[in-house]
Amino acid sequence: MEFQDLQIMAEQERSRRKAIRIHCCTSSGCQASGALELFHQLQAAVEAAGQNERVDIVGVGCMGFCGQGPMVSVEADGVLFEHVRPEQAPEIIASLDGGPCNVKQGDHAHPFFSRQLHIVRRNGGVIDPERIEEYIAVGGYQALYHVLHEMSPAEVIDAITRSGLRGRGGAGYPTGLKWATVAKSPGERKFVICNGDEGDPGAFMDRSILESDPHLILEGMSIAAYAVGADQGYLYVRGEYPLAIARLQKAIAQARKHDLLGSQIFDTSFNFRVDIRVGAGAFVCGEETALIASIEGRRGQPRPRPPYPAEHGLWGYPTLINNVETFGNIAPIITNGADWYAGIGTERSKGTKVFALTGKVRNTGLIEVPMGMTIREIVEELGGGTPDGTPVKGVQTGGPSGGCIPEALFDTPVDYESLAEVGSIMGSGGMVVMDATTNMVEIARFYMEFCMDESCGKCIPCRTGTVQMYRLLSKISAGQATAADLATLEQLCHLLRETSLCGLGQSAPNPVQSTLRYFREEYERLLRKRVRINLTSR
Amino acid sequence: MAARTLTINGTLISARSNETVLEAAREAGISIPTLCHLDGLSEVGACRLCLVEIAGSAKLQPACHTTVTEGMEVQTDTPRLKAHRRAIVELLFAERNHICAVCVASGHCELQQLAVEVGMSHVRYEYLSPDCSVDISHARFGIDHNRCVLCTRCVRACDEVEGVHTWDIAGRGTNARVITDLNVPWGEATSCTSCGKCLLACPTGAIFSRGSTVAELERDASRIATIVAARNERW
Amino acid sequence: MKRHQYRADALIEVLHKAQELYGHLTEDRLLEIAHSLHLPPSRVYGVATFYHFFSLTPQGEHSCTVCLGTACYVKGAMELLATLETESGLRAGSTSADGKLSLLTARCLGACGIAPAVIVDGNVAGHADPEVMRARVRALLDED
Amino acid sequence: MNRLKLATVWLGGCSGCHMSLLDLDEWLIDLAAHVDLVYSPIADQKTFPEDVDLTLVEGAIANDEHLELIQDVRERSRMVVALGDCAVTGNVTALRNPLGEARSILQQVYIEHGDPRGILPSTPGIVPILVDQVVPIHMIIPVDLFLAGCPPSGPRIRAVLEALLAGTPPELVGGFG
Repeated sequence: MEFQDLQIMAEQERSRRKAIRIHCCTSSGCQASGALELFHQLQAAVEAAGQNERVDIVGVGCMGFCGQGPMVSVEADGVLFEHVRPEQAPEIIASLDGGPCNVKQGDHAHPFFSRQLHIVRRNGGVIDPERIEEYIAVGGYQALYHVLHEMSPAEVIDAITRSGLRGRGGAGYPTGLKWATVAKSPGERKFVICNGDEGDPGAFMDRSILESDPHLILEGMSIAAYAVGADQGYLYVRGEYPLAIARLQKAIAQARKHDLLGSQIFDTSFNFRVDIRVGAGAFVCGEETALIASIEGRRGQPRPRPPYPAEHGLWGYPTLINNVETFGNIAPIITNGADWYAGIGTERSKGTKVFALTGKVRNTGLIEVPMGMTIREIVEELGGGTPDGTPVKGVQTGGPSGGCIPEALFDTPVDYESLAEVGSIMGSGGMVVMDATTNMVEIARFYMEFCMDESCGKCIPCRTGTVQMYRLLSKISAGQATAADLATLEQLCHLLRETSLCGLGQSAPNPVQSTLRYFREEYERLLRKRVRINLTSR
Repeated sequence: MAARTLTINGTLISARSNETVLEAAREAGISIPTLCHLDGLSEVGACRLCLVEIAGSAKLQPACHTTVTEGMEVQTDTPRLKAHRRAIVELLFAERNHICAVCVASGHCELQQLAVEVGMSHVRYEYLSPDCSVDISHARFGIDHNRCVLCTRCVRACDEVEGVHTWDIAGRGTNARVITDLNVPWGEATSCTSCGKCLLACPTGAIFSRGSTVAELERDASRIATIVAARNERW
Repeated sequence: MKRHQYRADALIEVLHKAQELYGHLTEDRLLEIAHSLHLPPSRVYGVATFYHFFSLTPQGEHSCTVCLGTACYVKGAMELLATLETESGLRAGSTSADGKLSLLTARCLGACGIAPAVIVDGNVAGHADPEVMRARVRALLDED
Repeated sequence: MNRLKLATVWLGGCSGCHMSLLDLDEWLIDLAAHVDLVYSPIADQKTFPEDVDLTLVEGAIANDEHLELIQDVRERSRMVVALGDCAVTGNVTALRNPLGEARSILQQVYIEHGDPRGILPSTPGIVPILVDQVVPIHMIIPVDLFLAGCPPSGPRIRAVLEALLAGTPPELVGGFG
């Protein structure tokens, strides 16, 4: 494949397009709301109306507004339909020629859409993720070509470094620095791993990206492999995401067929293979050493770092691990330049971040916003506040490793440092809104139960400390605990944070500590003076 | 082998460049509590008892898994570390049914000794009192899960020294437990060579030789290191 | 297994495949996998029980999985689960005695936009209503 | 010099700790010179008195009587010492905990394994009601000192008492079992 071939493919794809293109979201969220049936009905309606020559129905990736699914959009005039029922398909087709249409229409000018900035999700809801031609038609794989033919690995790393991109998996480690470490680590072989083990409950950014634009991730991984000198990649995807896995398999097969993966890519000496590894239900595998153990076919238990995977990773070789969203930023950075990317966001957090906005909020779904937007803007403007007008109480970011940010601090901008300052983390991007009716002790208990169940059991503080903390939270919640119990809980928070082997245990206290910090009275209200003991019930 | 100079608790000591902080400390006569570490076996860094403070590092580091560096300043016994160690030992005592009074290893038990070492006067946490089984299907040995601390020393001794990998861990979190072969009774585990290395490696009374009664079980865990050393030197 | 060239690191892939083919992992099958991949049986068992996806007991003919991710939790997934537990007489994670139905929970299906979500026999239902789900579960249990 | 008011309490335990105390033989006579034993299973006193200086508690909390008594002990003692492993950890008394809550234990003991099959003891006011889970005493009340051992040896008990009599903090070495 040559650059010209790419352009020819893109041109062919564009020229075979029909006058009207109707996008029907076929991502997991909308599929659950009946999108597949709708898709078929739309096709049938086009057929019935004799519009085959003029109208194309395209199954596309996620448009983001999952709560309003299934979503349908008409490309040319930008009309957006929400909550579309299959039987409404003929109405939509008729409306193309001015027919009456009572299908609920969405508003592109709504802040939910207008305040977003799409970099990683630019193709979501626009292209058919199951056809590589569509990705190529929007300029796909040109960044890879450019990198292989016009940039040295060092130049690629330099570009990523200058862009200011930081890891989107949670901790925000500078991506360029990570790549540079892997590149300079000596090793006969090197590996690139894409961490798609999106385990945070309440987060589905990675699922959506993988379902909507799998080639974007493959291209990002390929560029990374070239930069660090790897020839093999692994895409580790949660088993809970069958659609993402199926689309990735398809994407890999297509890329191989077009020699965009495999040997001598773009007629260079660069070889890169990608294999999928399907997770089997273990949150801890999001931790990079546990993920490596899992790819090696072992129990997903972390090991102490250092040595870091960048030096000693998969089968002992230098290994680059980035998450899905991080890889999603790579091709756009190469295409538009590091300076362009560095111009977006805040001083220390560059670019955009994808969030899954869920919970007690009117507009649930996936959003991509520039770093630095405030939580208030996200929750109130994009999210539209709570559905029934109940006051918002707080928002949990970062899932079980994150914290709860109270409404009073909603003017905090979303960037790595600011979120850490208020006791939470960026995390992978889950943002669960809680309203006044949400019981914060219960929320802390919910997350602790999660951590307890997901603890791998290797290190003592996490394995049994989470059990003790869960019991204490249950006791408090049931009104059976004393002030001494609360003190013990706080000591355990401290212990787990400082002594646990991996991030799971170290961050498990976050939800407890942040709710204690901002909603302490909810705990204290539940305390009793005297110890209570259960006697035999007769 | 190049030498490294470092300080542990303010005392200047020298160590070989590939040594761990734990090894360097022990050679200098400085004791750091350990549980999952056993000379001769690979390190897993799981018990977190040997965590030390290293100047310049915000995080505590496991001495067993941290290589010495030139000029390193290590603290092994600060109030913070002591408090953490005590809490970890208490968590272990609360996790399963460690009843010293009726244990074959009482008086010869590393966990019991650790409790003394870290100054555990009582356990502040709720005893979880799980219902654990005892397996005495093996002709010579038994395993009492009530006393297991999941240090995986038996797993590693069996895998790395005996080379048969009869033991492993099943399940996860606090439900994890050691198993033999496909979770069969130990006596039916055909891969077991009855070599007894797991018995030597076990820090508590979890793995015991049948026939020993309360406080009778004595064994020498350092024999694992002796076997490994002998093998390395011979070949 | 052949496809993975009997490589030890393919263990998880092989377990996935075996479970997909047979519904659950029996001890015989685990032993067979151990022999083929030249792995100690204890290691195979250890891996199979570490990951929650793998089941060593047969699953029901039908399955109903309630998502307990945060978004679903905030939107009443616990009440939903309680309703289904009462209706089916099953505790979450168990299968009815006649093998008809398994009532399960999931950590997060990533379908947070349509919370609360339930999967019935592989089909995701969003904005799940307790009464509707109760009727569906009843129908599955009563089916001949 | 004021004589110290000493009490010893026997909760859910085997009385071995008291035996160990009695093993101090002639030293007990020395002790008697300094203390008044105001309450003890080996003294004839029905209710726990007020204003006790030092109370040694043997045994874990296993029933409602223990629960009540330990509250009195705490309210009326300046210093409470958990004496022996049962008081400190639950120990053998707590061996029933893994078997389930109290009712299930009674069922197993009196009905399933009873020979001949008996009935569940239920004589309110006479037979104490079991707590569901046996707990060490510090789970109910604040404890000032923990003296582990099953039982703690006579000399260890003596060392602690001597230190306390002398008004110095006792050094607690050695441990459980």
